[in-house]
Amino acid sequence: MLKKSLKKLLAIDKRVLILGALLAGVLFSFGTVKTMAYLDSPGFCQNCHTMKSVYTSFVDSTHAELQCNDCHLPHESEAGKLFFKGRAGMTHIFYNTLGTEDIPDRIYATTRTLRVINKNCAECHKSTVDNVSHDAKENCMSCHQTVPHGSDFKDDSYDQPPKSGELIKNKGGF
Amino acid sequence: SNSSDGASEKTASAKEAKGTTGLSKDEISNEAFKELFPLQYNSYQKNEKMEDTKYNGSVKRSKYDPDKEPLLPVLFNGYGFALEYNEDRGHIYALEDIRDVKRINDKSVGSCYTCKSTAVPQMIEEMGDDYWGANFRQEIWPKGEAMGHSPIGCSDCHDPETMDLRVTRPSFYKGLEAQGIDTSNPTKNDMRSYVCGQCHVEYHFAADNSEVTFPWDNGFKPEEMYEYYNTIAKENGFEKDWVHNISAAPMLKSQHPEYETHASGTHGKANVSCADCHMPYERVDGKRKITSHYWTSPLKTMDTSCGQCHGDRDLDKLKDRVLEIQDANVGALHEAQDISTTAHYYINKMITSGVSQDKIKQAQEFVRKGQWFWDIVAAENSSGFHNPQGSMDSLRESVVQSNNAILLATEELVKKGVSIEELNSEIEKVKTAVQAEAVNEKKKDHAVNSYFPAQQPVVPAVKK
Amino acid sequence: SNSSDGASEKTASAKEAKGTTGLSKDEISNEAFKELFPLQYNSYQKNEKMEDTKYNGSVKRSKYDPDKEPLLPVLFNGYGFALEYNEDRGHIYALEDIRDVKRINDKSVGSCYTCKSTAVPQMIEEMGDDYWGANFRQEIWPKGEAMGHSPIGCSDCHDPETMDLRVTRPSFYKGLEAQGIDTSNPTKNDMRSYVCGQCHVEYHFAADNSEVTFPWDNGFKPEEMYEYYNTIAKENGFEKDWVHNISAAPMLKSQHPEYETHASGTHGKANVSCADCHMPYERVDGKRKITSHYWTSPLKTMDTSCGQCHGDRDLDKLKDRVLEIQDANVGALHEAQDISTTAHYYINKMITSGVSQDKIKQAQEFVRKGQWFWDIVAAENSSGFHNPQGSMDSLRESVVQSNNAILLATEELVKKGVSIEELNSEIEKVKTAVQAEAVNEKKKDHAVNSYFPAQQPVVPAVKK
Ligand code: HEC
Ligand code: HEC
Ligand code: HEC
Ligand code: HEC
Ligand code: HEC
Ligand code: HEC
Ligand code: HEC
Ligand code: HEC
Ligand code: HEC
Ligand code: HEC
Ligand code: HEC
Ligand code: HEC
Ligand code: HEC
Ligand code: HEC
Ligand SMILES: [Ca+2]
Ligand SMILES: [Ca+2]
Repeated sequence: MLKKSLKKLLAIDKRVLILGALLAGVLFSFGTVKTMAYLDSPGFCQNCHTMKSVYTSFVDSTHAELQCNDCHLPHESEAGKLFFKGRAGMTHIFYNTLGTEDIPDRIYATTRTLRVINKNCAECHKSTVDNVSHDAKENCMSCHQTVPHGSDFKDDSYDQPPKSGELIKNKGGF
Repeated sequence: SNSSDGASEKTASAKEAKGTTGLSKDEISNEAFKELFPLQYNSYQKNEKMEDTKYNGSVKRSKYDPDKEPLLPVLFNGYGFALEYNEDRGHIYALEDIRDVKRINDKSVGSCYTCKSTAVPQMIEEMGDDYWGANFRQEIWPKGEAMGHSPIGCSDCHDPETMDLRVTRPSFYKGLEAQGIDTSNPTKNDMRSYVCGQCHVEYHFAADNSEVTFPWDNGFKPEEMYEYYNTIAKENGFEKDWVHNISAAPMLKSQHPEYETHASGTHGKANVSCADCHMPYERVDGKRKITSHYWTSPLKTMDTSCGQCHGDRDLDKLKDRVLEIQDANVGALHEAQDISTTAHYYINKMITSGVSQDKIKQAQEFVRKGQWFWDIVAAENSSGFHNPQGSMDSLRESVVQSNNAILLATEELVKKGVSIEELNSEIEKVKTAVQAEAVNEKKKDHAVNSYFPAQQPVVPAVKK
Repeated sequence: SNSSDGASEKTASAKEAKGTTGLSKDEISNEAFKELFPLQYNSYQKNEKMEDTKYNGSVKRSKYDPDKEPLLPVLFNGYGFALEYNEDRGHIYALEDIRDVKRINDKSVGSCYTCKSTAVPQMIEEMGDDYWGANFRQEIWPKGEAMGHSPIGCSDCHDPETMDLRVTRPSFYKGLEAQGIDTSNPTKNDMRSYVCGQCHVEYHFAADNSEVTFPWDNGFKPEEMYEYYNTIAKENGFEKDWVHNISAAPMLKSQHPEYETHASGTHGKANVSCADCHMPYERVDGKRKITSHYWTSPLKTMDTSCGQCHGDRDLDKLKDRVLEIQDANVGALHEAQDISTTAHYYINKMITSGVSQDKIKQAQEFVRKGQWFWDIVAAENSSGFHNPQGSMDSLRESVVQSNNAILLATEELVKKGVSIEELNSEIEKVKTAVQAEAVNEKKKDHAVNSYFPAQQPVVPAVKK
């Protein structure tokens, strides 16, 4: 149910989405446990076409069992999480509605995101980090380059013969 | 994994529902694709832009320019490449540039047209092997114009009905197969390089019918292709591209071996394809993503070209690294060209001093080889980036071989009482004269004089 | 995120609570660390293992072996490196190997001890600048033994009280500072290379007091260090490491420039540190993780050494790529050494044929330079991997310079009526004789004979 309505929300007219943006805060703060769970999940994030490669590389990674937001949101407190999510959500909705011209070709994790992620890695992998000084580089991903999106932008389909007609289907927009 | 809808709204309309474009399978005009694929078509139009990078880019400048390779009019003396040779630019200019270039003359053959026009596949189909040797100006060009050719266009890489990637130049699969590579089932990743490998490769014209032929039987490395030219090609009657006007050596001209160099290099060995860097995904028209069809220096689009894979690196520093690789390469290239120049003149002096034919022949083989090993790097358009170590290795081998020629010559010349000091100073004089000449096509004339007389009285048919 | 306990069981005990080990700040014995850091200590013990890779590894084999660098007894003729020169092996053998090597003689100085023993920092503290020039066998070695030295041990890289990484050899920061690098606040990533850069670097002994000195004022590249040796070092009185016994040229010996080569190479430029590859995190003792202290070829530990960063690549193919880079490097090295050998003998012939001193000197400068450019690659222990393009560039420059010597010699020799054919065949003979000799330390004796007489009657003090 919710899935469908969200998908619709994302597909409809931009002006409606501004409304959506305003609603977003409400949605987040009143969300039931279930809503929150959904909003943390790969299913939700990958709704967005811009996420294709991060999603596909994620699903066959060692971390496929996790929720996106196990990494992408701070976990110290529920309040912090909601705040961060709210801000990121607003940014997201801005870009996908009014700001489409400004969406960068290559999406990078922001410094803020990287800080958050790094903390989450260290938290889950506390035992590893504790028993060996494991912070030689700026962040975990300087070494763990393929965790969890990094198996470059080309998924397995590139290693197979192309499917006839697929270029017409993908002629613009993915 | 439930994002199947929504997609249809983004793709255009009914035509594609069937998985075909509705275009004729023989469509060769770019404009026919415009309406169906406006995003890619517009992207293609960007190929008109002209903008240089430190060593490459797309301004039509002469390769003889002081900051490029000023000794080329000496090194290609007696051949079309000493007449006019330019930096390459966008695909969109391919027809214009071949029509105008002074390397094309009344004897030029159809083969020259092979990598410039969308009309080629069909012509080959119609004419069979007669296509290759047919006269360029008399027959091929007018025919192409009449067919409505486009410069390197959609149909060169795409099947107009399905838009599937395809290889349209038969020489490519022939070349791969000669090396034992199975071409029956290429992957999507392969195709993203194969479509480029049809044209961005070293080639020669077969002796019997002028067919465009790739020298790949032994492998893609400079030494492997050289071996091919000295064995298989010779057996098939192909000995040389031209006779050098200074050393009288039977020479090879190498040409744009991007595919071969890339395949043996850092990225090729890591399975990166040409399209990954030269056709990055880009966002156009709001939020749609397409494959860029603006083929140019990726240094202009590092964010999309390199950032996908090197997102962890500061792109400015990555660019510095590229320039560092290129600086080393170009510095070494200039040194190799200088030594090669000396070798040609030493042999000229052997000839005019009456050294034995036997010794001259040995020296000529060395100078031919020395030139091959730098030319395969100079003709490659990435200034060493596609294979930093391999290109440097080739430049190293080049100086070894050129020096063999110089050494042999020195021994014989001194025996004949020739002053090496005088010889060296005469070489400096011609080099200065060539570089001082402002008109590009006249530069070559200063490379020979009464001290270094021309060795090639009959100008052979320009084939490349 | 609830795995916080358990951790405390893994870290050792009460001592660390205070953040200190309880060891004396002057502790230099590895064994003192054993109880506190058993995992690292055990890992260190692995350095005893001996196992070869294609081009490197840790079996103590002579570098003169046919598959290594068989011409070295010619190329280092007249110097200790023509007496004995071996593949390096584990840190644990450092003291044993320097004690036994025939390059050490009664005149050897303390400086030789600098990178082999944990006693060094304290000795320098006690003796000041007298340390460097003190007699190795008479003074330094007995003193070190008495102090209870370990071969390259914990205290060389760690502060025994805090276990913080530290640089204990003063030459390193002096060298960086001479290049203008700020050493006041190194990052953790820097330190993971700095601790290695204390020893794995090119050096020479200062003319005045034999102090270990790094030639880095102009930069880390071979040409920048050569420039240093031909200017700054000369001004300070250092001209050469030895006089070559065949060409009588004043030569430089280069030594293990891993740090410099890495810093200018692929990984160094990408901020990868020595420890990332040579000391990867590893799981030991159930599931505890430590930094590996087994310094060896990372080709033996690719999973941990390379896998984290190159997780997207098939590690077998990545290894093939390494070998490909090394094959190209070693092939080119052999060619450069061969040409360098020829150059030495041509100059020997110049001397015995009475060519003018002036020309001989010019040729000697060329042969010195040519040898520097291959030796800086040969002495580097990665067979080209640490910087594929840069090492190949150096080998290229080497043949350019060696050939300059040969050319100059050829001209003069032919003028003197010398038969180049005979000369070349005599060179082949000595090369064969050197390689045919089975006893390593006798090989050098076959490099000179009545045709090529020794040029260095007085054997100078072996300094390296
Ligand atoms: C195990 C932790 C983890 C999980 C789970 C995770 N991510 Fe990430 N994500 C990261 C890291 C780390 C980066 C930064 C990557 C980098 O800089 O190389 C990142 C970056 C990104 C980026 C920025 C693009 C880029 O490549 O830098 C996007 C978008 C993204 N993640 C989306 C997602 C989505 C959608 C999901 C769920 C399907 C997800 N992530 C799950 C750790 C995670
Ligand atoms: C409505 C479509 C959409 C959805 C759904 C979506 N994103 Fe994004 N995301 C975007 C766009 C557009 C950008 C680029 C904007 C930018 O660069 O800041 C982006 C950028 C990012 C970035 C990189 C910028 C940063 O903040 O570091 C991360 C990480 C990311 N998204 C994670 C997620 C996660 C996790 C989810 C699921 C909870 C998610 N996204 C859901 C559209 C979406
Ligand atoms: C919510 C918890 C959680 C977070 C956050 C998390 N991980 Fe993990 N990680 C796991 C689990 C669970 C596994 C699987 C363990 C197993 O299979 O043994 C794992 C496995 C790994 C492994 C070993 C397998 C491999 O892929 O090499 C690495 C390395 C790793 N994680 C790194 C990271 C890094 C880096 C981050 C941050 C970008 C991170 N993790 C974030 C839970 C997490
Ligand atoms: C300097 C490189 C480097 C950095 C930085 C780094 N790691 Fe690792 N990590 C490694 C290596 C190497 C291994 C493989 C060890 C093995 O397989 O035994 C590893 C293994 C792991 C594993 C595998 C599970 C295990 O315990 O064996 C986890 C989890 C992990 N790292 C988490 C992290 C986290 C979290 C960070 C950031 C705080 C991080 N790493 C930073 C190099 C690094
Ligand atoms: C990893 C990225 C990468 C890959 C893969 C790659 N190239 Fe390049 N290419 C470059 C860079 C960088 C340059 C140098 C551009 C410059 O100097 O401005 C370049 C230059 C060129 C040029 C000259 C461009 C100009 O400005 O004149 C051509 C042509 C070219 N490449 C063709 C190819 C072909 C064909 C392939 C595949 C066989 C290929 N490249 C693979 C990055 C790449
Ligand atoms: C030199 C080769 C070449 C030429 C010429 C060329 N294309 Fe492409 N095209 C490609 C490659 C490579 C792809 C990426 C295919 C893949 O990844 O499977 C592509 C992809 C496409 C796609 C699929 C959607 C996308 O953006 O990825 C369309 C549509 C397309 N091209 C249309 C055109 C049109 C229209 C023209 C003429 C104006 C054209 N192409 C000319 C090589 C070419
Ligand atoms: C049908 C032949 C053909 C095919 C196929 C082809 N090229 Fe080209 N390419 C050329 C020619 C010819 C030129 C030079 C045009 C000129 O200078 O007039 C060129 C020029 C270029 C340039 C130089 C542009 C500049 O700015 O200097 C790049 C980059 C390039 N091609 C990349 C590619 C890539 C990548 C592919 C495959 C996706 C490809 N080409 C496929 C024939 C081809
Ligand atoms: C599809 C992925 C991909 C793309 C796109 C890509 N690279 Fe790479 N690059 C690699 C891989 C893979 C390697 C080899 C090392 C490795 O496995 O990480 C590499 C290596 C390199 C190196 C190291 C070579 C050296 O000698 O220092 C440089 C520099 C580099 N790339 C620059 C670039 C630049 C510049 C671009 C864009 C023009 C680019 N790359 C585009 C994947 C890519
Ligand atoms: C196998 C494909 C192929 C054949 C055959 C071929 N070319 Fe090209 N041509 C290219 C490619 C690729 C480029 C762009 C790369 C470059 O210029 O190095 C190019 C560039 C050019 C250019 C623009 C740059 C310059 O060199 O001034 C001209 C003009 C040209 N070709 C003329 C010719 C002529 C004349 C012949 C016949 C003798 C010929 N070509 C045969 C592939 C080919
Ligand atoms: C990216 C990985 C990497 C980095 C970083 C690196 N090395 Fe290496 N190193 C190698 C490889 C691979 C070899 C070749 C081993 C072989 O041939 O068996 C090697 C070889 C060596 C050897 C010879 C080993 C033997 O088997 O004899 C030494 C000594 C060495 N490196 C020291 C260093 C030092 C010091 C640094 C930093 C200044 C460094 N390395 C940085 C990968 C690396
Ligand atoms: C040649 C340099 C060197 C020597 C010798 C050395 N270490 Fe280390 N050690 C390191 C480096 C580098 C690290 C990683 C530190 C970092 O990443 O900040 C390290 C880390 C450690 C750590 C921290 C925990 C871990 O595993 O990362 C301990 C404990 C340690 N070493 C003990 C020893 C002991 C005990 C010895 C003697 C047996 C020793 N070390 C000898 C360089 C050295
Ligand atoms: C105090 C001097 C010193 C320091 C510090 C030092 N090394 Fe060494 N290293 C040596 C010496 C001496 C040898 C050769 C020992 C022998 O052959 O007897 C050696 C040998 C090696 C070898 C060759 C082992 C083999 O199997 O052939 C490697 C690899 C190596 N070191 C890497 C490193 C790395 C990485 C560091 C820093 C983390 C480092 N070293 C720090 C002096 C040092
Ligand atoms: C801490 C990260 C890290 C480690 C560890 C590492 N690499 Fe790399 N490697 C890189 C980076 C970064 C590059 C440069 C290209 C890029 O940015 O991806 C690179 C480039 C390369 C290349 C491309 C150079 C070429 O000319 O083909 C090869 C090969 C390579 N690495 C092999 C190895 C091997 C083998 C090891 C282990 C012995 C290793 N690497 C360890 C990060 C690393
Ligand atoms: C600046 C540090 C440094 C100085 C000073 C130094 N060495 Fe070394 N030594 C090393 C390193 C690093 C290695 C391992 C790498 C190699 O062998 O190339 C090594 C290896 C050795 C080896 C084992 C391999 C071989 O060459 O047979 C011997 C023996 C040796 N050194 C003797 C000496 C002598 C004798 C002197 C003085 C003339 C000396 N060392 C001065 C750093 C140094
Ligand atoms: Ca160009
Ligand atoms: Ca070794």
